[in-house]
Amino acid sequence: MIGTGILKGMAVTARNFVGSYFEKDRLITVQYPEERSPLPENYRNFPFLIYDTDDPEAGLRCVACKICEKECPPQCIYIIKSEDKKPDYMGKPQFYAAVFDIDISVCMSCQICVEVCPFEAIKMDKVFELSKRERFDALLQRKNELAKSNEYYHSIHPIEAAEVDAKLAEAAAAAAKKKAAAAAATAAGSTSAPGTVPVAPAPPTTP
Amino acid sequence: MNTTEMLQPPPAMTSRLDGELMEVSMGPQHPSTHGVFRMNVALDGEMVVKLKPVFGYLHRNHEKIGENTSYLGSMPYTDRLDYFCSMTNNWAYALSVEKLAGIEVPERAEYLRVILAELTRLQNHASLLGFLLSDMGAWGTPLMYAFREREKILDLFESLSGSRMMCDYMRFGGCRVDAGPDWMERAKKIVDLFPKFLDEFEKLILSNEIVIMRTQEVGKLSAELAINAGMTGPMLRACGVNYDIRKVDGYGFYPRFKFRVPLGEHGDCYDRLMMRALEMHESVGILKQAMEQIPAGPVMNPKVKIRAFRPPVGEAYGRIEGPKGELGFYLISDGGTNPYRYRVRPPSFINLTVLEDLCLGHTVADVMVILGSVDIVLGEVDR
Amino acid sequence: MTMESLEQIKTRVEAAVPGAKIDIIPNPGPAQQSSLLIDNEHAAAVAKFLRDDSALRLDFCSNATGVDWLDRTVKKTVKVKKIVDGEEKEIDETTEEFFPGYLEAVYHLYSMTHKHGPVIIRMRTADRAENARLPSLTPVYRSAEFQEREIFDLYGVRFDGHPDLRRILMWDEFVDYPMRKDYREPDDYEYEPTPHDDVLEKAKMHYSARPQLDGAENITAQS
Amino acid sequence: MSDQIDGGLRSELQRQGIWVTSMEELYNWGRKNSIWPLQFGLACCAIEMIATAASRYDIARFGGEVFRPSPRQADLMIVAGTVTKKMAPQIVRLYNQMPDPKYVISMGACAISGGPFKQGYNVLKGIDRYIPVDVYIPGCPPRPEALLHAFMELQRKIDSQKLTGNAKAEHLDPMQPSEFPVPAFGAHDLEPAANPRLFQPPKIERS
Repeated sequence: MIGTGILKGMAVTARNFVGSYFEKDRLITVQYPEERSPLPENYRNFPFLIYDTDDPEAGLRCVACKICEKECPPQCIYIIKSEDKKPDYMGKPQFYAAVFDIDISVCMSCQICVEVCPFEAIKMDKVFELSKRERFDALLQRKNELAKSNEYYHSIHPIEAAEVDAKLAEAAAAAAKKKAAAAAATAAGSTSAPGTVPVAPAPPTTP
Repeated sequence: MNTTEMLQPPPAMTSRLDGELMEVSMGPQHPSTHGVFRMNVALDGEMVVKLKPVFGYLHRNHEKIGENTSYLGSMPYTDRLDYFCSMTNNWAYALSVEKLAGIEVPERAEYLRVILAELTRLQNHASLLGFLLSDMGAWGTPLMYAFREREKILDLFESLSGSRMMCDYMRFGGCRVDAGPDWMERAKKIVDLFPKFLDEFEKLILSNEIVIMRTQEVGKLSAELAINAGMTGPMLRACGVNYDIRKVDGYGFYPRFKFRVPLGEHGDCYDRLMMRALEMHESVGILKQAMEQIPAGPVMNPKVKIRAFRPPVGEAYGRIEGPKGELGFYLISDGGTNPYRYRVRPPSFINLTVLEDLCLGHTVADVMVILGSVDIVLGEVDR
Repeated sequence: MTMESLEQIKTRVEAAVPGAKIDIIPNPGPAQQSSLLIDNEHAAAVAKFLRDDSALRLDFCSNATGVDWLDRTVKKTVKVKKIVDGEEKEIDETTEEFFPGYLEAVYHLYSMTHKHGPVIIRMRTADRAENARLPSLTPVYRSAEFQEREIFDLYGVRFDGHPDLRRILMWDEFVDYPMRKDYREPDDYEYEPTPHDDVLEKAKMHYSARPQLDGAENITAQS
Repeated sequence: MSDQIDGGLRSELQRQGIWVTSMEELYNWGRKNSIWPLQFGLACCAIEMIATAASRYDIARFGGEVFRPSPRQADLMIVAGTVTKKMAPQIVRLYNQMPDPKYVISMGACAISGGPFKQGYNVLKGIDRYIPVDVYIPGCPPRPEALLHAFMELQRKIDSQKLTGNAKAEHLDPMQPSEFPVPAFGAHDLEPAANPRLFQPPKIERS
């Protein structure tokens, strides 16, 4: 009979309408900004740089190796490597990024910089409320804006951050052991030149 | 602007009205062209006598960029091809590179790929039906319901890959991260509830007299033309041609799952619409089997380097059954870090080949329904 | 259903289409998808045979695309024995072999009837300029219609016998063929805050060549 | 003249049940809560725009659910997606057809700067080359919440617009153009490649 299909459809609509007062499953509107749906652990938006200790300048893990700059598909990272070496957060002299800019008006949140970084220095942030009325300077993030503490990283990606910390601790322990062994070897072989170059820490294994 | 070409009626078509032909440019800004698509239509009264699609309003040089980017760097770009189905795009590209370089994929990763591809098919078909209905004038309601379900699947994608739409999840030789047991539980729950939504949705639309009248006998396509014009996916199967790459090529463990390939009979818009509804039922079946059978194990082939990845010299064409049809990638490697030639075989672009044939003799209001039933996404049509 | 080998196809086609000349282009990669290079003169007849032959029935042309191969010189160093000053010596002799560039159209054919494939056929143009012409396969495979238009638009291959050969993705006034390897893109590098590699070069050129915003569109080189 | 009313007096009056407002406040209040966007999607971001309008995020809570298919009835153009050079003249034309007051949200990396596709030959590096943009949302694509955040940012902007005086809103100033020249298709690029009146990027000094 003509019209039954339409009636059936209307019944569905009515059931949804009435059901939305009773079933949580049908009432799904998130009342942003008052209410926010929780972001999952893996959520990613834009990259940021991690620093250890409390100094956002000296504590940066980044050693300006420029791998992320090279691998970034839309080429939105810009790094100028420093000319001198400064002690990093572990006390090792390392190069550092004199300039580290990320143009978030180009970034496509693909996470490839995070995957290729051998130093666990760059991670993905979860902040998305970044609307600006200006473009050029407002959307170019400089090093000081990008630097965020390891505690912040723990607060946004707790599981991943714990894994990263364990991995770094393991690598540091391995490096210390190696250094001790090297020192022992130097002590044993007295003929070797004094003041050997400090052994560079083995970078954590690339994923 | 002289892009508008002179539209002359074919000589066989004689005017039934004593008026002149009217030339209409539909698009690129049009509420139901699903993006920036344009058609130059010549109308005799309300009848379409000629229709020429105009492309390129979203031509964003995907292939050129792919040739200037490393193999890995193209992966996030494939997400943006058909922005409804980033997972299947990822898979097609990963499959082609794996063919090009001869890479094995661990078993769990293949299962995960099947699960994600079928979830993608569910959300693509659901939102397609919503869009099609809103093109027909059911403004809002079906689309809202479809997007409600889509959001659930997007939540799954987001918690697994980190992004709602641009998943960038697959890698050559596996998947980027593993899905934990609680993710699997959530996915199972959503898949179990999906048939309930499907039944409700079908009640809402598929027996609706208006939908039937607007779609049956509209835009009929013969099987011969469909094969010759390279139709794939639900477009082809609505004409009754049994060709599903999941069955034919048997990639990604699809032979291990029991599922049927729904076939149409008339090749009209209604059959194309039904194809999507029936395929969703089959996808739910595949998902249930895959979630049952998925083994534990690694998700990445440890031998594959992610930096400085250089496949050997050669070429490969890999294809999968995407939600819209055959999605293929043709890659030529010269041994460097970038592909020498990077080509996407876009299903919805080639499915538009017959658009004029489908629309001729129908009213201008049917053009939107026919276009909607082809299921195009402009990111893929124009690349 | 297993398909015949390419050699068998080649022999059968050459028997069926008189005068047709077919080469097998090997594919060294692990994919092992070798292809058939068919001559332009008999291309349509060969494609028709492939489509209609009862054993092959390659009725579905899935993918048609262009490839640009630039002119290249291959340097080969061979050790040759020569008599220098009455003494036989082994010296390195470098030979340069010049390969003229060409444009290529590649078609991937499958069979929906027998569910096999792909058979890959290729055609090559004589050069990359005036003689960049190929016969159109659209009369045989309708699915090539838009794809051949795309090859024309992006690579500049003219397809003889194509019913409607116009630009498809770029606008009609556009003159370059942007997918060619030697295409030079227009200069709109006014603001590049994060340039490196080739972008850096282009951005530098933008700043050094002229002051900002003076009609950047006019300096594009002809490709 | 909201700033002329003393805040303390106003809240005192409000406690007594008397609401005081000004023409400007009332006008802006009405405008900011009935922004009708143009139904106009370009690419991936358009899907997130539709998701914003759909059930989960529901832009109707901000008065912006009336997506108009015609530019003549729209107040806001959400440039959601990649603007190609082939599409740019049409966008400028649509903008010109919108009645004043009109606003533009540039949604997503592509619309701001060309984003990941900026090195493409057919991709416009930012819609602000041809039309003025009020709010930029970085992200690829921005989450629906990010679009809502930008929408609120736009509402704040509308709220702060003045009706009279030297700092009055642009659409009330007859000297300000409300239409911009439409670029033409050239042999290699759009002509001109940017509207120099609108697009003045800072020159970047790099070593």
